[in-house]
Amino acid sequence: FTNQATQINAWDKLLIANNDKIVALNDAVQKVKADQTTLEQELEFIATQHAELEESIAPLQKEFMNMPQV
Amino acid sequence: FTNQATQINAWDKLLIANNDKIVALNDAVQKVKADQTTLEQELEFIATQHAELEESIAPLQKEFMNMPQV
Amino acid sequence: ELKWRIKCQEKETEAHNQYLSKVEKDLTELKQRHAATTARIMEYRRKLAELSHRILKVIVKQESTRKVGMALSPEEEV
Repeated sequence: FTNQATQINAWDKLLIANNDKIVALNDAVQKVKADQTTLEQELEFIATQHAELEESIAPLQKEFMNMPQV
Repeated sequence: FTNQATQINAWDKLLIANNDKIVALNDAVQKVKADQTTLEQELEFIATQHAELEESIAPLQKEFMNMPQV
Repeated sequence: ELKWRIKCQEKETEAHNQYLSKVEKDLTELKQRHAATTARIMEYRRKLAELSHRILKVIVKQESTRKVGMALSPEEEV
């Protein structure tokens, strides 16, 4: 009987330890998810910037490339 | 009684398996974190390049604005 | 009493197991998002290289035509 009680106490300890680790894991996963979302938003911003760059380059290219060569 | 022992044994295995899984998932999360850091650096590199490109476009745009319109 | 504790422990373990499966799924999804992000970054780097190349051509052209239409400088007149 004592043996069984000892066993149950050991399981309890392991469960509590696992529980703590799972809480930490959960925090880490939430953080990683949030960071990934930030990365994706930054990518969206880059896409907008690219479109703007392209828009400002196109007329310059058109104008300067048509200039008479020396 | 044997039946109960078998059940407890199975559950004990699950408990141990969970513990292993937590360790493995923790490693996986760390890996994702490291990968995110790499991506973050990539994005910074792109941002620097953007700034440089913008700087080289600025004088051209100025000149373009001052050009006599045909 | 012991039986009751074992029951609780079993339930707790089962809950852990379910949560861990959810984390596994989350991680799979994160890896997919990560792969997509990597692909987009590669695309943007290519795009930037292309834009840089285009603007460089404009700069070269502009430099070579800078003096067109300007009065000759004294040095050039001599």
